[in-house]
Amino acid sequence: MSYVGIILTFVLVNNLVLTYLLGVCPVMGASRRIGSSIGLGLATTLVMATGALLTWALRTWILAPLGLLFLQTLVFVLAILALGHYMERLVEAVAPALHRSVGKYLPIVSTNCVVLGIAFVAARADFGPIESLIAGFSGGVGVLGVMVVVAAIREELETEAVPRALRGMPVAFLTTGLLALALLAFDQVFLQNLVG
Amino acid sequence: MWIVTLCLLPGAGWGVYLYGTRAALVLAAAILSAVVFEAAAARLASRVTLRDGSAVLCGLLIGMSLSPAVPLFIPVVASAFAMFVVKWSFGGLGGNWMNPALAGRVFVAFSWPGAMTTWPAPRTLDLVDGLAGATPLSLVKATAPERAQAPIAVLRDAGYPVSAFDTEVTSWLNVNVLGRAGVNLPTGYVDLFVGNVAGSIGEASALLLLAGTIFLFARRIITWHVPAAFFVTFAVCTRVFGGLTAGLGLFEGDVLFSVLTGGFVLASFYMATDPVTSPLTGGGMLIYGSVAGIIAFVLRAYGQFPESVALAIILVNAVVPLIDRLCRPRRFGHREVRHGS
Amino acid sequence: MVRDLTRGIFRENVIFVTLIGLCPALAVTTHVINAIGLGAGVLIVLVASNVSVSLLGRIVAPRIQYPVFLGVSALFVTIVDLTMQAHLPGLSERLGIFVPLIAVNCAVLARADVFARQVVPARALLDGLGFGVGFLLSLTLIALIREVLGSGTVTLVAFGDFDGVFAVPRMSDNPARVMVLAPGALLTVGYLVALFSRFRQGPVGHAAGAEDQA
Amino acid sequence: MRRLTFPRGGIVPPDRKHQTGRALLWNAAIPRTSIVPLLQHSGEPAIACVSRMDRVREGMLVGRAASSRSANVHAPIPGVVREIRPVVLPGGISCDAVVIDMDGEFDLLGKRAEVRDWQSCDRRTLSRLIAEHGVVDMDGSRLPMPLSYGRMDHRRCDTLILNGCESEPYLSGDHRTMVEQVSSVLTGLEIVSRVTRPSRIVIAVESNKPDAISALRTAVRSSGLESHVVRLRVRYPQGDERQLVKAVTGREIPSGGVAADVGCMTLGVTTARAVYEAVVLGIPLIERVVTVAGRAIAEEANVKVRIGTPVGDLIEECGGFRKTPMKVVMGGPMTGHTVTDLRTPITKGTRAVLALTAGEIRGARTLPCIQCGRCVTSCPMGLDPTRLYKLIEHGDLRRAASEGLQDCTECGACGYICPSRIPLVRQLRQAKIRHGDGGSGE
Repeated sequence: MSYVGIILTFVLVNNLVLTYLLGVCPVMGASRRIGSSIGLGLATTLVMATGALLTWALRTWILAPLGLLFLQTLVFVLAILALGHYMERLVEAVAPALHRSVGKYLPIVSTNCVVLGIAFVAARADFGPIESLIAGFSGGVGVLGVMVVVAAIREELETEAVPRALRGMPVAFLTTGLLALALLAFDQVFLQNLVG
Repeated sequence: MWIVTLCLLPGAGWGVYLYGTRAALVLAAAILSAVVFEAAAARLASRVTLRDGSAVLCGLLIGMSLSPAVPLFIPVVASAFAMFVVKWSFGGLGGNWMNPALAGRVFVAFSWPGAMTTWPAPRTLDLVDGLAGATPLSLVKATAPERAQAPIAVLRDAGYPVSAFDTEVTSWLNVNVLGRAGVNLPTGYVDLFVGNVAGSIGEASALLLLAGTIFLFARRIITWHVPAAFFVTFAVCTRVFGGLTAGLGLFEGDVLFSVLTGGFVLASFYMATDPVTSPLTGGGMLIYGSVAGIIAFVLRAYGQFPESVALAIILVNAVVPLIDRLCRPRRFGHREVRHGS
Repeated sequence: MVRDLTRGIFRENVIFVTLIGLCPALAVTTHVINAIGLGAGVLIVLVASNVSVSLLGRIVAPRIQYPVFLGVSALFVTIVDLTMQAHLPGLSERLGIFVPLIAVNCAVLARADVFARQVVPARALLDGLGFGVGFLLSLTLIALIREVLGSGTVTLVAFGDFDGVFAVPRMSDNPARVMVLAPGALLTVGYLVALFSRFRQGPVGHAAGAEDQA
Repeated sequence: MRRLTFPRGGIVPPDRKHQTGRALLWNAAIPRTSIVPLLQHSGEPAIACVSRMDRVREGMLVGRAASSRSANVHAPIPGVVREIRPVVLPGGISCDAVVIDMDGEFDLLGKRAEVRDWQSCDRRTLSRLIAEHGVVDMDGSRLPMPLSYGRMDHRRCDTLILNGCESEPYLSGDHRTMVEQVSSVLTGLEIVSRVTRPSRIVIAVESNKPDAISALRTAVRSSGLESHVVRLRVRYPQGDERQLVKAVTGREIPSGGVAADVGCMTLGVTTARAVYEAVVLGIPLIERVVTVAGRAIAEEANVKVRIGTPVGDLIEECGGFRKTPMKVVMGGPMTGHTVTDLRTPITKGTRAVLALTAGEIRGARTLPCIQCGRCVTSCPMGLDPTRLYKLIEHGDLRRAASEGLQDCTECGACGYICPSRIPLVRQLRQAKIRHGDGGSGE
């Protein structure tokens, strides 16, 4: 698949949140305010891109040569946890301002299924290093986009006469659901027609 | 809302003329069920809302955007989805962020793609039988790009009939109006414009739909921003890139064909302009219309579904809160726009 | 002790009440059998990790507890995953990446972190069982709704000549396909959450804090 | 030439001024009873300096200014103080009022007033005279005059604007005053300019009052006052200080600030005339021009009326009701307040009394907001009224305040334009008061 194809796949066609239904929890949890959703989304993107690259490296250079691919899950989980942890420290040391807005979310997202999910997806598709990086990054952008859009809608909904039982989480699900409905427009056929 | 409904009636009436009682049945099912579901939902929310006319309008729009051949449960499900899920789950009129009629239509389109793309033959103006089984747009989309033909030529080759009315009007136009500008219009467009073609119940006649909009503009129910932006970006994209998918070069797209088919007029004037789901300010509306135009083009050119305009609009509906935020007017006496809190 | 067992099934149901561990609940519930398969997987991992965490809780220094718990759950997930691949290759294929993803399922981690590490193994076991069963039942409910509406069928285990698919009369003629697609999942869960909160008469969405851990 | 106006928002409602805008001003009969509130402006009430059964003369001081935020109040009619009782004024402000029953002789009415040679007075004297005669800003801020221009003291006033916009529908009192009493208005303007010493004087009139414009131009030329008359495009709310300053000078009064912050001062037409009477003729502020209009009024007119006249008496004066009014409004249709008690007195700030029929009031049935955005487009302050309204309904005043609640000038454009007839202004006005800063954020 071409790089453009990968980007389109993970931002639109197979948006991790709206198609694979990964990372629904952070979308629901963080999407009350646009500000926090941007921070969390950027942190997710960062961890996803570097995490996909890191897991590719672990797979190709360590697990495969040693014949330990069956330990993939365990290794990936711990590697990404560590990645999030050390990346937060790095950000805190290098750019404290960035830490307040984005960095503090890094450890939280590092155990998120969307981050691990993209690593597995990339592993199953046998992506190379650049492809993994791009997949991770565009997957993160897709998640970020959904978070921000849902947050903006939810902020408006706060003042609407949403039925009592549906207030809060249920209406967030419905919002995301309708968004997923609209995004069905971008399907595999579309991808094939556009990038072959 | 009642006025919008009124403005749509000529177009809907034309659909009933083309397809007979079957079309009337679909329209009735859609409107009736929309009203019933609205009443039920409003009762649950203990509000009375039927008088604002939004339920009737929503039902009418759903009915108009369906093929007359659909089984009758489809308009009912579409109305139910529109009313309960899209509208009342978000607090009723004004609370919904997605256009209920379009969302209802999209829901059934993805659920029953087969039934939604079955087209009966219309009874055309001079009783030439239309071609059953395809709308002009779906016919053109089905042809392979290697044929490298303009859409109207594809229609001719497929044996899509041209009415005598079209032939006469086109030749009159060519002699008296367009000929002086050195343009020669091929036959076929006039049929598309007046609605001598197959299609969903309400999309056939661009002429009648446009006539209705005069009243909408006169009463200031809609403003020019959304339709204009929608049209301009869609037309420009079509002109520049539209030829590519048909195997033609850049700048060889057929704008006229594109805007006269696929429910473009219905969607851009009556659906995209829905005040609830479009931005608040003129600037916002321009952004909204432009983005919708681009997405509509991309989906029409590369997507699976020829009726891309509906999808484009509900996609852009989702970013309207962001557009509103972006286009918030500068507050008087403040130096800069303050983005939220 | 009994409350340890029952709590997870209804009152603190992970899916509908605390709203964690949602992703698999949404993604795999296109067929009832998938839901049961994943639900069983989670049940096993949850019980195993709860017991282990309860045992380890006292030994491991608090500072590294979280990574250790994560490792433990990933270990059990690996075992479940490999077993499934060996004995139920069809199901394993359909569940795809969602089996390994149990490792970071917030439900598993949350129980370990919030409950299991502070109590004796027996209570941790019951708790794991309760929450696992609650998870399994919730997934099955979601899948039942979605499959009936979206495919008009109920898919269970295949044995012998029977392919395990029951067709629901009338529904299977014109099922609403969207319900088995992603939007259907989100809408179904949305309304079920509302329904649950209505029955419980409690506030919805207090799980915000927990979700940030997600 | 492009007519000046303010840059964004605003509406052009039908003006309904034709009837009263052409008719001559006339004097209302003196009321038998006058109810004189001690607070007729924004600020603090005056302290009563008469007591029950005291005999007062016309123009005698009955309430003494308590502070610089307060203004003197005079007896509009001669007579006996019947009582001092609390009254509720339109807008819900309550204060004490001196009730005077007419009796005795008129000292001012019909007598030839002695003309003071104001040209020889210095600033301080002029300022003192204005304050003593109880002049308040009768059009805009409603603050006592000295305070109104006192803000200029430490800053350089470079532009003094005579506000002849009168952009609100129905109102035409300023219009008639400018036409019929142009020289007193200009003299009043000149006196104020003597006090504030601006570097230029602008007379701003909307272009729908050509007769006023030509009268002013002629008078300016003959009086030699250094000023020029500009025509503004007809647009509401141009008479609002913020919009007027923006239209004339292009400067924007900062949020929470006043005209003085950008070196401007605006002066209403009625106020200018009151300044003239106070300084030149020595007559305290005891009467003003009020537009009496609305379809329910038998004879629409502009009337010079004594302060303290009950609204009911004034309506009787104009032939009473022709039809049953749906509501009676004191002030303009956009910014005024509905009154239920016809004994409510005219005060220094009452620009109009409107008796509106059902046909003149837009339907009361409120529909759900359909997010059409017209209120956003019409708001001259760049606010999002529908969002503020919803935040207030939702109980989130803090958020509403952060989105500009206190910047609202209550001009009423949003409520006027709303197709769902949502009572936006009423809600915002109440929320502003509840939010604590009180009033219009001045």
